[in-house]
Amino acid sequence: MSGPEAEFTDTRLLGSRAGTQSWIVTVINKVLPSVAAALSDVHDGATVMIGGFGGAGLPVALVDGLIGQGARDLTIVANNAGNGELGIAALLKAGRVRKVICSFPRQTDSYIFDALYRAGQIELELVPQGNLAERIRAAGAGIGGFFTRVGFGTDLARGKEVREINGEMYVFETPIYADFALIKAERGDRWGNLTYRKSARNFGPAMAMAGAVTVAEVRELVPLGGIDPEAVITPGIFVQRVVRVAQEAVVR
Amino acid sequence: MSGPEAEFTDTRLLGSRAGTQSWIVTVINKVLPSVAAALSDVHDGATVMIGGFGGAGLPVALVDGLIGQGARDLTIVANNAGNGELGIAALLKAGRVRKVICSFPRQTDSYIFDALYRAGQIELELVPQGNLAERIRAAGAGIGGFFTRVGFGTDLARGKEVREINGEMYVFETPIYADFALIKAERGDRWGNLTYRKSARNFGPAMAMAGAVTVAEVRELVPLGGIDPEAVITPGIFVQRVVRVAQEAVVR
Amino acid sequence: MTRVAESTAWRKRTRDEIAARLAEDIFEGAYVNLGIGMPTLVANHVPTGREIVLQSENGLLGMGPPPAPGEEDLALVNAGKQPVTLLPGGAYFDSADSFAMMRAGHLDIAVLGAFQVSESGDLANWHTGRPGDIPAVGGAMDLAVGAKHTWVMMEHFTHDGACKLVSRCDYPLTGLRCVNRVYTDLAVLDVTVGGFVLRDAVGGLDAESLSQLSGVAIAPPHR
Amino acid sequence: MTRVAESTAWRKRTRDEIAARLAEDIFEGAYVNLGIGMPTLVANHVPTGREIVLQSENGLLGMGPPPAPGEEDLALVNAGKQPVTLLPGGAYFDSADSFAMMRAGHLDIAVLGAFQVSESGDLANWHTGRPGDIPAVGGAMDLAVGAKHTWVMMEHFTHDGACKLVSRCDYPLTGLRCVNRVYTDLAVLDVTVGGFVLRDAVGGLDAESLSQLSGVAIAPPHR
Repeated sequence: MSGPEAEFTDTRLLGSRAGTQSWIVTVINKVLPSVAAALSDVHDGATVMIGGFGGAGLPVALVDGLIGQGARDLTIVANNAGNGELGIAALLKAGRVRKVICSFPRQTDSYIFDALYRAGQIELELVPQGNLAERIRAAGAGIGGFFTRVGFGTDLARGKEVREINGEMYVFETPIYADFALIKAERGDRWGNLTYRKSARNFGPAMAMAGAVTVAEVRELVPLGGIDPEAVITPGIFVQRVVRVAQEAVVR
Repeated sequence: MSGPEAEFTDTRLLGSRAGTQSWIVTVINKVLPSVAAALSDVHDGATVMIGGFGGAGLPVALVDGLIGQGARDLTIVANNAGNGELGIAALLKAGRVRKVICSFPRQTDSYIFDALYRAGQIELELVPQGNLAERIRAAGAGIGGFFTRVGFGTDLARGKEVREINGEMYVFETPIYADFALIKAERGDRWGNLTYRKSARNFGPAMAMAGAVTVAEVRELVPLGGIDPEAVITPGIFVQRVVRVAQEAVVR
Repeated sequence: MTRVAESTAWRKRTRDEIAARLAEDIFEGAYVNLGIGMPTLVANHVPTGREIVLQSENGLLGMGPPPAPGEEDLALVNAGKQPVTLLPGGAYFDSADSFAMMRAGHLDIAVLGAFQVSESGDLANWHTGRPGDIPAVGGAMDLAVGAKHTWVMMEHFTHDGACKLVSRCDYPLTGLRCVNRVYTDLAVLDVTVGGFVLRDAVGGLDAESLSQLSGVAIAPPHR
Repeated sequence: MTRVAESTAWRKRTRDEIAARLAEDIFEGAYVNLGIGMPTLVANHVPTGREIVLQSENGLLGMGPPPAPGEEDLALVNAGKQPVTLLPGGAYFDSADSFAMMRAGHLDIAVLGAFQVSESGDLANWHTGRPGDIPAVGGAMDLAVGAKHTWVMMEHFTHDGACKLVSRCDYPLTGLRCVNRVYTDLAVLDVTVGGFVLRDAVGGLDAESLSQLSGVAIAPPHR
């Protein structure tokens, strides 16, 4: 191996302090050498969150890796349900997905999802986008459920518990947990600290909190301390695995 | 007026675009010239959040301003209940506070609160710190209430609704709203965007969301665009008033 | 539903004219979310020199105009996934924070398109309800009930002549009693506890004639 | 409560020795919150070369040692409001995010002091319950039930000789069934569904003698 990963993955011998003898230091290292290594244990039936708002923030390399990895019967939690033939659409086309939990499956060229849905070959749980974000955060924050005004009196709240609070009607919503959260970040370090790029941040931070195993593909790996501690958006405690993805795949 | 505030407060004539004649532009300007101006409308009986964890992040100038302003019968929401003779302790000593909602009133020199509490002259709602933060955030995020495991079976959950969720026992907690949130930030601009300094960030961001009127004292005012949009911690939408406080008052 | 002939005596407002009429009413300093579709036009008509702040559900405040050709950044898009820019003073944040500001009344105005608006302020804009149509809601329900003011911008009639102002929505609802004002190609109406109240209409129309055309009660402007 | 004489045949562990014994058990890469008071000592005893990450409830990950004299920053303190430093790789965040990580099992280990720990794992550490005492809870309840593992570090007996391991707490509770392990000056014990189980004790003590001293059932180590 060569390139930036080597710095993070090839050694646990960190050298010596000035004036002392060298010793072995075991260090926290969440950087994995490949997408395949980062996804090797995704099991059939897993719930997998996938970041992104359309193509912005979509972890393209991880989604491709998930297709290659082969896990089936997945529940996907994402804002959209894919478009064209790449990304989430390709995962759907490969027949790996049992259910999608999302806010906006209908897009200009979401024909793969559309066809599966019309054929009754995929289950859809449609969630208002704010409820989606808040339910994901709830899972990551230890909240057992919460009341929101959003959705009250609509088809999307049908069958849900309602409650009047201070004269307004609220609906009870529950956390959405995930076995894996796959997200895309801009910069990462070996502790898993992340920054994002512009509006590609979107669902990344909340999904990182909710995933039992959060895998981040990053454009750039930096040494520890290479991210300003004031500007860390996702602290490393929420991230279990980091993979550098050199190529910027383009998916709209 | 002179100094940095002038840039933000003295004019609504912003000059001309190159090649065109000048015109009057009304601009959003949340910067006020003084603490007194920023607090003029705090009413008797108001609920006032005050940021800070001990002295870190405590908006000393705003608390002093509140004492000078004279509002009475206040409910204070803060992590602590003051210590020594300054800050929140001075507000308490001045007899302005009816009730404190906080997680940790007992400190090494919290004798002013202690005496009032023992004399039955102040009401205390003691809240686990995470419930305090989450209840404040709930108010700012439109959540009508939420279930948490924290506090179940303890005196601090006495009388509260409980519910079993997935085999675990949860307690129902409600939002804490405030008429005013007084917080301290490091850097601010005329739109109210804020950054914080190190662990002085603590309750500032959540309180900014929960306050009907959020007033931030900042160490430094910068022109619009002077804060990296990736590093804004509190977006201006949550902030109604900004005051520059030149002197760094020291309260432990 | 009341159906009307396409030919009329009054001149309908164009989409840009509706946008301009609505933009007039956006007050100085307002935080505004413009929904996908027609509402997006409003950004082009904000009166010169009036500073407002546009929010986009995907995590932007201070959204600016589309970039120059070649300057597009796939990581900087609006709710319609079109490339945009960020103004000085803008900020990025995550979806949970974005919807917190949308859902708790921090936004002053949400401008949304609609299939139907009822006289009690119910909004239908997310799903036709037709079998086979793919439902998609996005942030519509959050905006409808979350913003301080929910303004609808839409054509007065559907392509086949049905009035979109109704006494009761028959499309699936987005939110109950959430619309405060409606801007159409014929009129601007407030939605009050007493139903639709006209603010202004295109030349030749008054509350009575508009009410007759629309098939719902529309009260004359309050003086 | 069982009371014992202060003079004993076995040598008690010092506070630093308890801290060192506990630090031995903190695994590589653990995210750890050290409560106010005695638990703070643990930071001084993490084995050389073992990298762990300390969290502080007031919004720090990657907390480092106290600064050199004169380098203190009032904006960079720990949960006890004492000046600290931040290590490379550290991060600042707000209280809501901080408690999210504490309350949802993201922290591996919370180390807390205690007045009492019951054989079912109930913890009492926030309030004496005495009239006139000012109650203060801080983050204790959040940590007790939120961390993956809650370890208590305390003296085995109170100053007046009462054992702090009890069958049932009589101080106000911090959390129910939340303590996984207890480190005292006499022993290390797991708290299991079957009650206290000894892991190791200072020389001269076995489960039986410790149980007798403590007045609660303590099972011998599982082999």
